[in-house]
Amino acid sequence: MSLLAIEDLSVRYGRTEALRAVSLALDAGTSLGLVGESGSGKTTLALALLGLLPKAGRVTRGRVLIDGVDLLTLAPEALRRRRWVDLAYVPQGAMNALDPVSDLRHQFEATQRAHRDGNAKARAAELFARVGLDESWLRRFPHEFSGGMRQRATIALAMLFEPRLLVADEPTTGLDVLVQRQVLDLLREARRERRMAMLFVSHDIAIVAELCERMAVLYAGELVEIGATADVLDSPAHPYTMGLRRAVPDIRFPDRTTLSIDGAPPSLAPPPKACAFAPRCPFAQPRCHAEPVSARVLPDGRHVACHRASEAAALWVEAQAPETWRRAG
Amino acid sequence: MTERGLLRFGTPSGRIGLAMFAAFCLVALAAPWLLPYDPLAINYVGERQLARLRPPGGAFLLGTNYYGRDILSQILIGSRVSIGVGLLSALIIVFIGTNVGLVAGYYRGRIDALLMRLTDIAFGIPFFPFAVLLVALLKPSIWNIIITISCLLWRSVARVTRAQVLSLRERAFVRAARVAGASDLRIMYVHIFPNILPMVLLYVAIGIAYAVLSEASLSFLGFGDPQVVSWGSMLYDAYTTGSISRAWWWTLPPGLCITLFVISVFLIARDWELIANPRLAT
Amino acid sequence: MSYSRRSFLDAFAAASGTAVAVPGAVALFDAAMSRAIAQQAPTGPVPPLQFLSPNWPDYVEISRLLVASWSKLGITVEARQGTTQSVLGEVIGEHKMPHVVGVSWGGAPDRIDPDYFLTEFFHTRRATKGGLNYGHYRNAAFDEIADAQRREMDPEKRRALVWKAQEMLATDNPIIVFTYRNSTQAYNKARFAGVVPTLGSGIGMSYIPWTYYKMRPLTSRRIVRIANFTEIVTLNPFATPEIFNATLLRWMYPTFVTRGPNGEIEPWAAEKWNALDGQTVDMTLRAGMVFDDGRPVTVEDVKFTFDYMLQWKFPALARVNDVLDSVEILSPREVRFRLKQPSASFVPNVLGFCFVAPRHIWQNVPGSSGVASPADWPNENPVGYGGFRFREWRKGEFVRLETNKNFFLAPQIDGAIWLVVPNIENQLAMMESGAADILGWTIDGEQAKRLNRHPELEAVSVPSHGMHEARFNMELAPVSDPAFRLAIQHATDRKEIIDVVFSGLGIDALNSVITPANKFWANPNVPNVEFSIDKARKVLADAGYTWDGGGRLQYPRR
Amino acid sequence: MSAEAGRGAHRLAARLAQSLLTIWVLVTLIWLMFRLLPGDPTTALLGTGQLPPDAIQRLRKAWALDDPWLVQYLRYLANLVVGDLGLSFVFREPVMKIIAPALVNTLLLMVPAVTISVMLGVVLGARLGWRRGALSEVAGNIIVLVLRSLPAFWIGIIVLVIFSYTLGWFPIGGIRTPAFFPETWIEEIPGYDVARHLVLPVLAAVLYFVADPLMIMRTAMLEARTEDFVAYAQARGLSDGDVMRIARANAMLPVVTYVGIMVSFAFGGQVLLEVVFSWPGMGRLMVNSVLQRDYPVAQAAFLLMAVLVVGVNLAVDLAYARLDPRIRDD
Repeated sequence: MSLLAIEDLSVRYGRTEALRAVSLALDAGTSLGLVGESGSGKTTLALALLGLLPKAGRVTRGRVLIDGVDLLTLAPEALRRRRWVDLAYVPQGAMNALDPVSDLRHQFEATQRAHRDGNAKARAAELFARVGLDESWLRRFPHEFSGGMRQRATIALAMLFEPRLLVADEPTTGLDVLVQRQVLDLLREARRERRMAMLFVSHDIAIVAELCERMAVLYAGELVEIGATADVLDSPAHPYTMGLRRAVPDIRFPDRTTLSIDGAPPSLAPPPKACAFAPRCPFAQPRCHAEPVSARVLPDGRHVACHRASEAAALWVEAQAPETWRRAG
Repeated sequence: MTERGLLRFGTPSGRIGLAMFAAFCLVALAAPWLLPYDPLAINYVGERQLARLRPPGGAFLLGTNYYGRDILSQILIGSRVSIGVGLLSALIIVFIGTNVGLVAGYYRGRIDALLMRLTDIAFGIPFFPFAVLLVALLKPSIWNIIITISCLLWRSVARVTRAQVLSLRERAFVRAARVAGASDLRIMYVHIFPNILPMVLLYVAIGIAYAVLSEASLSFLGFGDPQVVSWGSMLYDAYTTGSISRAWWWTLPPGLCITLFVISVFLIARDWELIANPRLAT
Repeated sequence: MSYSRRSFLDAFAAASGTAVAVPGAVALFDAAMSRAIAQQAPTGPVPPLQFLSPNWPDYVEISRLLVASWSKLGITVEARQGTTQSVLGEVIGEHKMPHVVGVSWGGAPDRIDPDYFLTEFFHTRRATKGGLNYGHYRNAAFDEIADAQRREMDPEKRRALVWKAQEMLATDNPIIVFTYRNSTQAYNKARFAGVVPTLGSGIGMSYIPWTYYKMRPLTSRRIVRIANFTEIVTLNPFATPEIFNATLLRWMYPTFVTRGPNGEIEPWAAEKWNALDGQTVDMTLRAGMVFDDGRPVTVEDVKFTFDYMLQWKFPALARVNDVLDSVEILSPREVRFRLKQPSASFVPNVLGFCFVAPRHIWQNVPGSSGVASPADWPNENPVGYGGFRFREWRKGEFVRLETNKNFFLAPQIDGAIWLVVPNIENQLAMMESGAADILGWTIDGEQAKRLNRHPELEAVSVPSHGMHEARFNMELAPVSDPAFRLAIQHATDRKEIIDVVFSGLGIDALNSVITPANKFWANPNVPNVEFSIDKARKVLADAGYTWDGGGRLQYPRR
Repeated sequence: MSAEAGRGAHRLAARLAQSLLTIWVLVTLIWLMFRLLPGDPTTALLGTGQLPPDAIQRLRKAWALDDPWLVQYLRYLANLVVGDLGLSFVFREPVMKIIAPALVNTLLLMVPAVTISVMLGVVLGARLGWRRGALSEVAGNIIVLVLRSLPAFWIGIIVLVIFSYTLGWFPIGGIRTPAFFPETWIEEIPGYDVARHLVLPVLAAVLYFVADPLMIMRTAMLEARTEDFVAYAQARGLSDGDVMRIARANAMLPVVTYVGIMVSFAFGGQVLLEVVFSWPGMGRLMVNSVLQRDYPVAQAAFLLMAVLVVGVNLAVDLAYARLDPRIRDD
């Protein structure tokens, strides 16, 4: 049984159906990258998983299983006890995630006290060392930390109970490249040492490619493609993934021009009935506009939500040509 | 509750507030024709027996006060002064405050420093003690109360308006207007002012509340105009004749009217606050 | 006058018409009331009558009643109130006065003698700024009689003169006396017995404190708690500007003579006195009186005190400088007072007000105490010789006095505490809850009825010589016309004022400046002015006044 | 001195200078007001009839009321700087001797009242802003609304009538029972009598003061809940109470700044409550001295209130820095 199993998860904000019937699984010790444009629902998925949906958001269907236990139906106290022990979280905006009016040591102690006894100060110092922060910084306040240092602090805090699953929501956004590198190394090292599973949410395919064994692509609240990172990147099966792939410069083909996908994601209030990508898809057929899509399993185990999934390889060749994308829609 | 909806209908509590406020204003306007008795007339029961401190019921719906005057009539006619002073003071407060804020925020530089220094001084003055000083030294009259309230309470409107104008003047539409050759006055009053209107109306409401409370308090201390009946002066009469604890029908109504009227104003103010600061609506 | 919308708007307009311009209590009236000496007879409609009074609750009500009844003569009456300060300042201080000004006077001991109300209120000498004849009633014949009665030592002859003066005032009508409001206090008869009703002081006021000398404690509570409005401002008897402060200090520094319960003069710190002729009075000091520090009270102290007053000319004791020439010691217990001019009121108003100050203390004041005049010396622990001795004074809270058992008339209670309770509501509640035993100020009928409902409390109402009056401005039309003033008298319903404002606890003043309760001096055959609007209108008609179509009063055509 | 401290000191000096300027303008304003308007200290004595006119003139000269205004003003300023507030016209004693006990009484009432109100405001406001949609929120809003709309003196009267006149649990007014002879052991406790007199005025004052801090705290709490660090705290599995306390610590900042403004309004309520409860504080003293045209005392009382308001605002600035580390450094 996999560590994390999300089944048929749907989330609605008022009339907007931000997430529709998303299912994915994550085994212990493995990592899954979650990519998509902003507004694709990737952060909503992470928050729903952690039970941190804002007041306006509601889970309308689906289950989130950790070791087979559905977090959504768990009693608050039971959920609270699992938090940070089973699954920890590195927030996107580390800038104001830390409580501005208390120092780091205090924030460590509060988290330690919430779960079990232990010498929080020593543990904090050890974790700070692991993330390359001097112990003296424990007495300082969040506003005294730089962006990168603050992100490292949150990572250290996430490691407090050696959680089995770490959810990282675009931890490197807003950091300069050098600091990004340090943060990514930290995450990779943390995973390897502790065999910790990781769900890495990002809009940057390059980072996911480097860090995650498997990758899932979200578009307009639907999971369009999920599979091994290598497969998804080398031979994308879903036209949207192809578009993404062509939008990223590839070191192997320096002179290839990057393409952009015309149009914009559809409104999700109410959400489209058929394939959400159809209006922008260069390979769309009448069927795509009419019939809802269900995920098909490819020989290499990938799941693709596309009527023409079987012709993926051919379509990918055609997608290489820039003019294909000009006549789309 | 979307902002547009808010503008047209307001929140349920806002609508209740508006209804109460309208009711009070209507009563105030129609008071002279609603009076069961002459508020200042001494009423008698039977031949020569003074109707002094009679509890509610019978001929006097809300009973009579120490001097045999009908309390319901005094409440009705009193509403004119209390509400009149409230509205008038609030309008003056907001007029001064908004203009000071506009000029200071828009022109900045020396004018801003001068006006803001003036505002700081106004903030340094403890309001009510100063009001007592001014009214006691002048003569007891409603106009002195209005002057006293207005010449101090404009300070908070000025400071908030200035802050908003400072941010608004940097906005694109203001720069566009200036480039289009609009005069300073036009920019201030045609372009900037409408944007701070919700906040200004919020302070009109708060101004009315404070003005009504101040008038009642000053009248209660005996600085009101004795010839004019107001809710505050009714409580002053009750207090100086030592009837507070016995004549509940004389003490409760004026106090309740003041409180209910101020509540209605605060309810309306909350709606304006939501419009001025939508984020609170979550 | 029905409370029509128009009249309210007028009140609103009247109020708004004032203060918006330069602040100034009676500024509006200045314009209208310039004191034109020779005014040619006015014609046309009679202008609105301006009535000014302090914003004391009773006068607010009286003004409302007067506006109602006087308007029935076809005139509009505008009543306006000012703070105590602004009215006293403008009217008494500057003699700036509208048509009519209403003020009330307390029942102080030195106003029982007729000289006070006659001379201070109506003598031409007092028609100058700061004087109490702010109505500017100038009548040489009246001045002559007023001065004569001052000098007349024979009581019978003096009374004839005083009666004559009252008759002149009754015909000239410079003043309307509404009522002599009773002095009413309540006391806890379960705890104390033997209260003494006294003219002007009632049973509880400090003016003439027979109650506090005669009352007997019935329970273990031997210190009486008195709830009073005002508080004292000084413990220095030479500097007491105000009557409550002055009379309370006289509990520690007793005066030479005092007033009995019905106002007759009685010996107090003096055993007896003898007026040889109008200008010399011999007085015998009471034997055995001792200061609180054990030193005997001697004639040397008496002479020292009067010389001290003559030397420093204390404002609060100006009456001594007015009349006293010198003091001479005749024997170890007798002194002789030589007066500048014969004064019938010397005994009641000077010997009834002055006291003995211990020479061994006051002789070195101001001395090194760095105070400009003795009046500024705080006298923090006063050394007196009276029935009560000073214990403690907490400003704004209370003054505590302790009984002096070896005073010749030793009080039976152990002490008295004057509580400062500035609102009537709390005073009544303290009486009902037992926190206070007796009231030190006056209450009115309704409040008395409320306290009488409690079995252990009893309210006693005693006539007083303090009056509620209104003064006419003798130099301002239409009130300068005697006929108009008489009409106003007829249009004043004194009975209603007493019933409504004082709930019956007051004597109808019968238009006399001396209260009928002051039996010896009050002139019984002063013609009373009956309340009748018809009579009032007849008086106006006889004087040539007419009414226009709208019922508005017109001046007589010359 | 490090740059940081230098900058802080400079900012403090500027604030102090501005406060002094404000106070100087107030002093002049009040001084002028008394002179411009009718009546002077001797007026009060006219009515008593004790003082014939010439005696009044002697008094005016003794109190130097006839000196040219400018001389009086400069003399007043000179004395003020030295701390000599002059002699009270009514009590003929140094003003400081009269003001000092009145100030103590005022603070005796105001300090507990303001402290309790702020604490109550923070705790209840936090709870109100935290539990969304609960019935308690609706009730809380109604209570805040009513409390903000009640006139201060009316609260005083109602409290007095209920707890003192009717139930008799507490004394009727004033600050102590004169000649108080403690019988039971409770009454032996020092200050018991004053405490008993203090209960009702403080209760009324808290009812009057608590509304604003409560409302500000609730609004600040509503905003704090949406902050990222609250979600992050929840994510870390902290208990609901711990999370609320974190939000509350951040939401408290606007309430602290409000205390400065609150004190200036507090004096208003204070004047009214002192009159209703016969509390011999500065508020009542000021009203009485204004009525008696006792310039020095009225001016001093008002000046002291203004200085206290300015002082508290300064203290609030400093406290704010200590509470919010972000401010402490700049």
